[in-house]
Amino acid sequence: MSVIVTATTILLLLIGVAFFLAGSMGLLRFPDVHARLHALTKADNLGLGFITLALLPQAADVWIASKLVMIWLLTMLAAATVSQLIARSALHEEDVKQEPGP
Amino acid sequence: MLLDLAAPDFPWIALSVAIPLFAALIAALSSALAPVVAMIAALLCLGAALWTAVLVTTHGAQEVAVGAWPPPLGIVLRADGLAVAMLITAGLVSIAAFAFARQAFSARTQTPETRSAYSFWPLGLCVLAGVNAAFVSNDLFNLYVALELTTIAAAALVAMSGSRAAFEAAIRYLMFALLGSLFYLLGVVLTYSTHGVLDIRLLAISAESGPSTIAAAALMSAGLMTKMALFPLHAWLPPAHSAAPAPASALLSALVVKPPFVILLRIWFEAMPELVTPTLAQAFGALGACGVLLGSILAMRQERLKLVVAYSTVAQLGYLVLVFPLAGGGGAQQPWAAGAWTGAIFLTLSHALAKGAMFLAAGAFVEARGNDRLDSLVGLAREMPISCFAFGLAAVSLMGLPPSGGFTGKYLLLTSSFASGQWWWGIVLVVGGLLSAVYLFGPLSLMFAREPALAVTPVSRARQSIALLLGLLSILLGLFSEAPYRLLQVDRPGAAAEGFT
Amino acid sequence: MAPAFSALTLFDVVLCVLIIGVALCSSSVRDLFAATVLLIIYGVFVAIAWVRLGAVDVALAEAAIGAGLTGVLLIGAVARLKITESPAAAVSRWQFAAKVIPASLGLLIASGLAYLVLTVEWRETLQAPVLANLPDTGVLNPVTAVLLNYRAYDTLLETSVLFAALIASWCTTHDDLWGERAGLRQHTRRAGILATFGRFLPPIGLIVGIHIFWAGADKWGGAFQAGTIFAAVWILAIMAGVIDAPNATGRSIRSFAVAGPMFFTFVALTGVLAQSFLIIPVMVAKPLTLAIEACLTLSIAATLMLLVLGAPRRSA
Amino acid sequence: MNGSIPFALCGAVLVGIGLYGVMAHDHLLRRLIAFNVTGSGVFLLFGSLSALSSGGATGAVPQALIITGIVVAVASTAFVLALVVRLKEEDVDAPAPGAFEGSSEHDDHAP
Repeated sequence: MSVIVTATTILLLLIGVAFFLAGSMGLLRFPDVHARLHALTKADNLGLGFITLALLPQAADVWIASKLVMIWLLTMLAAATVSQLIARSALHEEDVKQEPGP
Repeated sequence: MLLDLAAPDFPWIALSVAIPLFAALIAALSSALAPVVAMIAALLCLGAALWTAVLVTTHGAQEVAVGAWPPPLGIVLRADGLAVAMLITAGLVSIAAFAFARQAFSARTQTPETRSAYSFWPLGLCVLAGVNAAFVSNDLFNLYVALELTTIAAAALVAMSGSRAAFEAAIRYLMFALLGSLFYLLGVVLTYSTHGVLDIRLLAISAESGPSTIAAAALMSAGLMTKMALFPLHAWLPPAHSAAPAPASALLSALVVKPPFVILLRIWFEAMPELVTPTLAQAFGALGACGVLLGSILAMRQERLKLVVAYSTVAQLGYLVLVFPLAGGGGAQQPWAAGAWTGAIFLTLSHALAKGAMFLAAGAFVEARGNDRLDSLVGLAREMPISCFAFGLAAVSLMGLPPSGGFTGKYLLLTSSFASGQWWWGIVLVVGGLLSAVYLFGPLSLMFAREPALAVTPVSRARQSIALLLGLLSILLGLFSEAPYRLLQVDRPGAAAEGFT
Repeated sequence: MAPAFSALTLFDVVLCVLIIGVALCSSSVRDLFAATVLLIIYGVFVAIAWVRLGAVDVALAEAAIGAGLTGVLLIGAVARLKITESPAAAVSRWQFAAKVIPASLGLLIASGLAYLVLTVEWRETLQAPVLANLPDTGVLNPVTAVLLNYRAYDTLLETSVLFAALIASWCTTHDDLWGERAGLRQHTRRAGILATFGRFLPPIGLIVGIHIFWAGADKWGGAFQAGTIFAAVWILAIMAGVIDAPNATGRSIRSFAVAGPMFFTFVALTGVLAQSFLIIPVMVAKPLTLAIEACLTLSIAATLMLLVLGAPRRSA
Repeated sequence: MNGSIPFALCGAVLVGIGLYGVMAHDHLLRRLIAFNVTGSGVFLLFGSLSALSSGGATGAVPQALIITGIVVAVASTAFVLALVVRLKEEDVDAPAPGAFEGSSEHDDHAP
């Protein structure tokens, strides 16, 4: 039983880490802010989701498990808001840059 | 439960920290009450300190275990002769500074409330609380927090005038002070990790001198030397102390640079006397001598009075560390070593009083003439005799002329330097005295010149006499040196009499 | 005991290398904004190191204050200075010395400390008395016991340092702006994403903060960590336009900032009734400690919020 | 090997890096960043030495002292930043070349 649980955890962790890795690669390689944001938020939310899932079977009780889920939800909310703000400020900056020329 | 104020174990020394702290908080709430509250707090501090002096001379050193937890778990506040003498000085100088500041920083005369009238009082009271906390605390980490409280409030006082130069001086001061704090903190960390205690007295018992103890002592000393502006780490002091408004300058130059020196004394003479080698003591002395000479020479070349006075602080602080070679040598200088230790503290006290007087007098000159350029002091003695006389009295003490407190201090140091065969430190003392006569004679001769004074905005006699009182006190310290001398002997560390071994 | 070299040790070593690497990058990268962001990442890594050292209270403090708050303060300053690049260093003949002397001093101190770490026998003797006297303190978290009982005097002075820093930073206000609202005026669209976030998050933040405050007595957390979270919520609500920024002349904001240290000092002064100072009587230890912590949390939150907003300034 | 030795060594290295930065950088914000790195290096050293000697977790007293230290450090940082921002605003009002680099005219680290 515990072997299966541990194996599940490890598998889910690996998937989560893979998403993080992909997101980080995107952050480094993609050309502009919007593409980078796209890579980052998608991959991070999924990555963190998988890691949360992986940790759920390890949680001692339902209380801790629900706290883990709460953390995931909060992070998603914050990430969504922040990426919105970053995108908007990037758009604004592009506007400013275009006016006086390169 | 009745308060037994007369009981010898009543925690008076804790009050000398708690009262100004509480007053600072009230002053931050209501700027209308602030000047009164500050004055009451400073008077209470002086009263508590004087009463503690009585207790200390009759019953010996006073201790308060905060929260009734004895060390090493808790923090002990301790009043020996040195601490009480510093508390009294802090009380006197802050009363004078607050009295002088009432006019410039009173919320009553300025409606609506202004930035400086609001912030001066909480910051000044935080400085008083911080230095008092540093004088009485016996715990190395607690001293760190007390020093930080003092530093932040002091740096804000430097920036108070709101000029560009003031902000630059404050940033510069903070950069040095924060670096000093890091070194000191690192030393405290090594001390705790080596000995498992932070209490200075317990440390003296448990300290065996391993490499980590030596490193800790070196780091703490480096940090404290930065904070007391000892050569070559003095560059921050003159711009900072001269940029502040006069009452703040008085607090800064008279009080804020003193706790690091007192802690330095406690670390080397009380906690780790066995660490000092003759070479190290001489090296401390050499830094002090460089500070005396460089500070004096730079003071001569200044054209603004407040800068002259500020550079003189660099020079005067240099004398203090001569205590290490003079009191801390081997057995040969034994009978004289205690005199050197007491002499250095006499210099500390008289410098505080004299420098407070000088900066307040300089403040009066600035108000009268609108600037502090030396050439605008011409003939001022006829218009402002009180301030000029105050400046003169303070100068007498700084030069170390009899019968001032500065003379008593220098005399004790000189005696021990020649008696112990270390004549070179005696030469430094004499040359330093001559140089201070030169750089103080400049402004004094201008003030007392026979030429007519330039246009003067009148400054009230009462406010001018504040500086005069401080100047008089620095002279009286020498005339009646018997009682303070006896006070300083209470619980004097053994190393101060027997030398470092 | 654990085996000599376990996977956890590997993790620790990798973590340490990462910490040092990020610190080096933060110190050497040219872009000032990048340096600031790297400092925040550094703070998060250091917080993980604290968890590994079994110091969860410090980890919380480091994450909330060391990484979060310091980072926000620095980013705010970088934004206000509107500079990202370090100015090109002036060429001087001292330039070489100005790098070599600090480098050799840094190297000397780092290697000296490393030598001491490996050779000296270190001592920690206070843990036993801390635990032995814990029942008298009314709390179960030994760190809280040290902060609010054994060494409460340190904490009293520390809150005074925060208070002094607040007045000090108010002291940098332009004279003609004294009495204006703190910081820059916020321009937020009422239905914008930030406003929504600012409405949604504060209740959650308050719950988390109260939890950390309450848990601090018995497990991990305490006034400083909780105060930081409340400050963050407060700032967010101001940024989102939910509430107005306070002004330094306001009576209520001054009372908030002063309440904690004032109550603490008052409690300390009542100790003179027992011929001592800052006594927390055993009978009322728990409620009194909680009351002090509650007031401190409020004041810490207000002070940190005001420090982040900074002095009032003209809109550009 | 004790588990906290890497952290102690890490703290020592951080102190070195930070002190270099505090003394070598011209820009005040960079110095402040370096100041914070040094501070946390000192704390990390402190905590790991305590953990090292007790053979387990960091003791309660060092933890409390470190938390105090962190708060003091952030208070100082906030104040210096307020001063730096204000000084920059003075420059905007009346620009002075090179005035912003805290130590350009005064050589305050190489005596």
